[in-house]
Amino acid sequence: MSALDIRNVTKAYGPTTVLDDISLTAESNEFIAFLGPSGCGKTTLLRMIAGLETVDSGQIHIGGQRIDELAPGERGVAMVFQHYALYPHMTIRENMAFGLKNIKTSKTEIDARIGEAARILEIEAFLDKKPGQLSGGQKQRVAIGRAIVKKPDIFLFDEPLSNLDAALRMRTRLELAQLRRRLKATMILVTHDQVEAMTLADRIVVIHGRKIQQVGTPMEIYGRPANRFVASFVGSPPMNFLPVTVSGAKAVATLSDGTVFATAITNLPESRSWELGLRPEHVRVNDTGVSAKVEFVERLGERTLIYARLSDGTAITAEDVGLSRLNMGDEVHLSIDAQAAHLFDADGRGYHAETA
Amino acid sequence: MLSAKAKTQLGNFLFVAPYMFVFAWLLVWPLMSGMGLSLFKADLFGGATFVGLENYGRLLSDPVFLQAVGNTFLFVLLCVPPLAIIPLILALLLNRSTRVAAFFRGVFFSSSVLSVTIVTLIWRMVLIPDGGFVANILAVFGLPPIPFFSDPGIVMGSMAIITVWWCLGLPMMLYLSALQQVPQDIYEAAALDNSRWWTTLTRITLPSISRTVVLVVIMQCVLQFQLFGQPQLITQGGPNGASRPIVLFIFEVGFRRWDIGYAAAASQILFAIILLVTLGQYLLTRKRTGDA
Amino acid sequence: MSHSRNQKWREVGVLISLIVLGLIMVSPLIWTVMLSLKSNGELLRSTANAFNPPYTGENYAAIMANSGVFRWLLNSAFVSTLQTLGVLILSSLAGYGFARLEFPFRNQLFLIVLFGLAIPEQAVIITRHQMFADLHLHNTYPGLILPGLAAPFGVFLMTQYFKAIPKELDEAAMLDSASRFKIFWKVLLPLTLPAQATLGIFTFLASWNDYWWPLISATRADMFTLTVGIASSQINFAQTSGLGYLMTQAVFASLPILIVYIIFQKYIVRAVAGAAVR
Amino acid sequence: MKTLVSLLIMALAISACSPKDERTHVTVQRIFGECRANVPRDQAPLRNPDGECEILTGLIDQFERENPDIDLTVNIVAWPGYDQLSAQYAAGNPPDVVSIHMSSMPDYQSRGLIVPLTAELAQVGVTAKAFTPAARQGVTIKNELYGLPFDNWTPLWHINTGLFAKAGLMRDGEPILPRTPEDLLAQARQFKAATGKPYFVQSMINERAAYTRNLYTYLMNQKAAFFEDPKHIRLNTPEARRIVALFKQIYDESLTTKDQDYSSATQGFMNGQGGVYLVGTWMIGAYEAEANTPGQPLYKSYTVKPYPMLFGPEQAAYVDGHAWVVSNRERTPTQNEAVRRFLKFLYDHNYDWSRTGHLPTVQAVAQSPQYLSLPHRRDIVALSEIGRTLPSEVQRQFAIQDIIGDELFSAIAGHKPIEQALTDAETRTNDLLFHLL
Repeated sequence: MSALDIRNVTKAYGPTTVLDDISLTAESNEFIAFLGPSGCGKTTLLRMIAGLETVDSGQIHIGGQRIDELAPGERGVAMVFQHYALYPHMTIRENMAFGLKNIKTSKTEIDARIGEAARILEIEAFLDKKPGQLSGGQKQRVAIGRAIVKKPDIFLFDEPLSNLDAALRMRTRLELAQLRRRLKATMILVTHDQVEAMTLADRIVVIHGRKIQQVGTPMEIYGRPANRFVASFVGSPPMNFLPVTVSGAKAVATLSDGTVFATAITNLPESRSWELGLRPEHVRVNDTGVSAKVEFVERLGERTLIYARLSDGTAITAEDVGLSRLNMGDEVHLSIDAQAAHLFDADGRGYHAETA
Repeated sequence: MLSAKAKTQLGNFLFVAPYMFVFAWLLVWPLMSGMGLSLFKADLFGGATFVGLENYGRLLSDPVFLQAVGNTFLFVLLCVPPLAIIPLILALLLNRSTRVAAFFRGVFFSSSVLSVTIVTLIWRMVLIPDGGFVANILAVFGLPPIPFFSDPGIVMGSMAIITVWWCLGLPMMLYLSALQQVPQDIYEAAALDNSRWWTTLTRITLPSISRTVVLVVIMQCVLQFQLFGQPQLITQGGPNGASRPIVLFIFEVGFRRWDIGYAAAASQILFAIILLVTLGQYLLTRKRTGDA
Repeated sequence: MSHSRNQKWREVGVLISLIVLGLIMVSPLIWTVMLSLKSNGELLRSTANAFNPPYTGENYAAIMANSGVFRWLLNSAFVSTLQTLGVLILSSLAGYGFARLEFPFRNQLFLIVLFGLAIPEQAVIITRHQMFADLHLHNTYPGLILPGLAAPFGVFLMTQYFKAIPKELDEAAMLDSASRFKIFWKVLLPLTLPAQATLGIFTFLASWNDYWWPLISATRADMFTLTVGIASSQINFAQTSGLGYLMTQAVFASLPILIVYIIFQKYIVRAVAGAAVR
Repeated sequence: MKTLVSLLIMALAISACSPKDERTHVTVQRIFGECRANVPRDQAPLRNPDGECEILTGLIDQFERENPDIDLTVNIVAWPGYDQLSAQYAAGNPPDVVSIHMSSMPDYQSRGLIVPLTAELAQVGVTAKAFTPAARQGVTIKNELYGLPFDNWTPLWHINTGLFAKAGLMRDGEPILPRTPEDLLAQARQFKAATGKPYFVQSMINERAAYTRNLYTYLMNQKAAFFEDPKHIRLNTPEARRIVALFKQIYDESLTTKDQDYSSATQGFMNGQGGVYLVGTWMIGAYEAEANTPGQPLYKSYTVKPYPMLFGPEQAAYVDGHAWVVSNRERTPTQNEAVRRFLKFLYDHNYDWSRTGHLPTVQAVAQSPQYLSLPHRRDIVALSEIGRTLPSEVQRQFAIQDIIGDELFSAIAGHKPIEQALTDAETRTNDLLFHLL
């Protein structure tokens, strides 16, 4: 029995369909991340699980029970909101107790749960303060605490880190990961930040254009993107796409300038056109290889990113060592790791080399 | 049996239902029956005959009514600009958190707590040319008294002065609250750019509170079109009708002449004017500010 | 250096202009108070000596001797308080409904309420008077209290204010198993306190100062409100000696509300300033 | 907050329920103000004993004392009280007995809102013949008495005889009054030259009634029939133009005060700011008191006269008056009996009321030595014989007075030509009367 089972869910706002026939399951204790660009419907999906949006058609089950017709409070879920949504006029303690009081939990039980959550999150010191007196990070912990005390079957996080500054975000991310190990509950995280998704999730659900694009472990998503969208969305800097012609069973790709690569990809179907997908780490500056002109150099310390243009005008991003001496305008040669290349057909579908 | 959704919506409606009931019962229904009444020749003490649009025809050829319409527009023109500008100046002067500012905020708001009967009582004594406060002051400088209430060319101005004095508290408060919303860093940026206070005012402060300015203007228009108590209690609309606004006309026709069908017709015209003017302003400002 | 000197001069200028404007603002009020403390006989001859003694309390004694005045004070307080409570309750409920809940014709209904802002009181007063006569509501407290409850301004203000509260709070409360009413009552309503204060103050002021409706609805002396009652005791033509007494009436009728205002001034100003937009 | 509300509710509950009693309840509504402070119950007034409010308060106290079986609920309303009265009639809950002006009676009578009283008054021995001609005319509509006349009042010339003497306008202790418009102007100029003060004190600001009353009186002086029938007025006539031209001339030459409203004119005359104040009977008491107070500007310098006739020899005067009317509403026989007793009581005390300066309405009082020995009454008592109200079928006399006053001020102050103003007044009045229901 899966912890969460979403079956053929569709949602439209008036004439605009935002989610079309979505199905998804999550196992108990699994950490799932909904990843996608803003406006892709990932938040809507989360809110449908929470009961904050209605389901037009399809069903949602939690722990085997159908919940899409239940009130939000009856679904056994807890949510951490993007802007925390703490009740400003209540103390932190009252904030955390509010939901429990509403379902008539006993006073001693409430105190016990709040005490425990406060200890875990190290917020005991300001239980009697009001949210307005707290910093952003502290509010974040309280928001999580308010979810924890409810002992939900599923935790829902709506972009919980987007309001924090970079340093705090990193720390909170770590804490979230630790918390996750401690709580042993199913968690769903909505994010547009791939790092967050990659570092926290067991599985990532990439959503775009009303549909789930791919469901997989972080490494599957990165290494074997199901389609051109996933390939381009995940990974930073994004994957290079080069128009190629393809021939042979073990596909041989040819660039417009005639350079030929032998990939490790087999069993390709027919397609009108092909694109070669190359992550920048697989395009390296070298003495030989495809020649290109450097347009911009981004020095990151441990490595250097080279934004260059091939002779036919195609933009390409390559990697060089941290101490690269290249400058704008330099002519370089790029060596390409064809074994790591991906191919995408005219419909954007991805084909990858069999991995060992 | 209602569906769950219908039940929820019915429950939702219950929140607005009490007000909607009172609104429909005490405002819409009287307005509607007033519209109906305007088609009758009707007496305050019963008896009505249907006359169609005759009352409206009568109004459009009634010089007293037309004069009242003119007076009302004149009053709004005299009164709304100062009520938009003076409170703004006060708010700009008082937009600081010192004790002095708090004291003066209280001073300028104090007139707003008085009722119209008292405001008129006070101002009649202030402006009356014989022994009034202003006349006493003018006398000190050897100046003749000003006929505030007896010169048809001045009387509406006098009404406007009284009204501005009485009503400037609320707009001032609205402006103050708007000014407090303007982020301080904009001012700091402007100061760094060596912006002069005038530039700061016109390029930064005013644009930041433009929505409040619009709100104040529309609110004051709606309010001041309903001018009634001041002339009713001071001049009874004189001299020669120069201070009779539409509402006073309605009141006289309805309660003094008991011609309530005719009064109802005039009420509808006033309602239409207020509606058109406010809607017009709203649309105009919306277009200009690009639906901010 | 020259910059800070400029600053200082500007401060002085602001202060001086405030004092001048403030004097213009309050001088009619002060003058009225002074006149109310003058004997009628003296005012008969001249009003020019309002700022010089002697002063007397005889006009206040005369008002206090009026048997009806405390009854009227009580009536005004009762009517204004209940009307204010009524407006706060109705406007808050409706404001929450319009801002947050879904039901058929919601936007159309709200638009109609907005149109209501343009309905002049005098346009409905006659038909409403007839309606209340049929219902035998004249000379009753409901008859005095009810009309004020229909004013759309409160609904408009509260709707705007509820809309400004982040919707996440409602949603958090929903997930906390709170009912619609509980969300309204426990979560959102406490956050609208500044708006409640503003609306409350303005409703109370308007109700306390209302003249025309009480004049034609409460026509029995024991149902008069303070404004109507005091106006009724105005001694007319034969009495030339009434100026000080008139001014005393003005002061007396505004005194309760001025006292309330002075006590709560700080809070009122803050509430009003905090409410309009947030 | 909660406790405050409950306290209020309790307080109201306590004050609302009074012990049950067997008395007959009658509601009386009146104007004239509230002056309980001056008139402690069942005592003589502490001051201003001849004031309207003081006399009436004392009379009603006396009635209740003498009639312990009747409980009068007295409603005091602001002058003139018609907004409230109309509202009460519209609400179907009017007072039983109410004081109104004779000039307003046709309005209420035409709607059947007040009841005829001929038979009722006859039951307590009061007949129309008992009243003065002016009073009788004022309350009679279609040969029925519709009210108990309480007084007649009319504008008079209140004269500062001290200033008149200074201007050489006194002869044998009596003021010299003009007989023609030219006389008036000449004397006024003489007065101004001698005293430096305007001849007339007039309420000019926010004033309508005074102009209209002047016009009515001098139209009557010229025997002009300006109401040919109750629905039509004729104002753009040579007679009317003559009158307005005169007052305009006075205004143009500053022979009158110009900047005063009613209360400042009233004060101004008291302070000796002019020779003649054109105002009603109700001021006699107050000015007479000044005339008897040493050190006051009017000390021994006050007299009052009917309007001198400028356009013909025959004395005429426009009058109005206060009357008590009885509302057409359900009453028990005992209540009707109580109403009759109250009216009879007021009739019996007509002399007391005439101390205010108003003309008595009871013939016997007008002829009584007691009345005639009051100051100045011999000079004005004739007006209760010859004074005339407007024809008793003319409705909306208050509104008409406002319209005419409005236009007359425009003409006098020069905002409009005289002809134009009179035509406008005529048109507006006839339009008003035409649209009566």
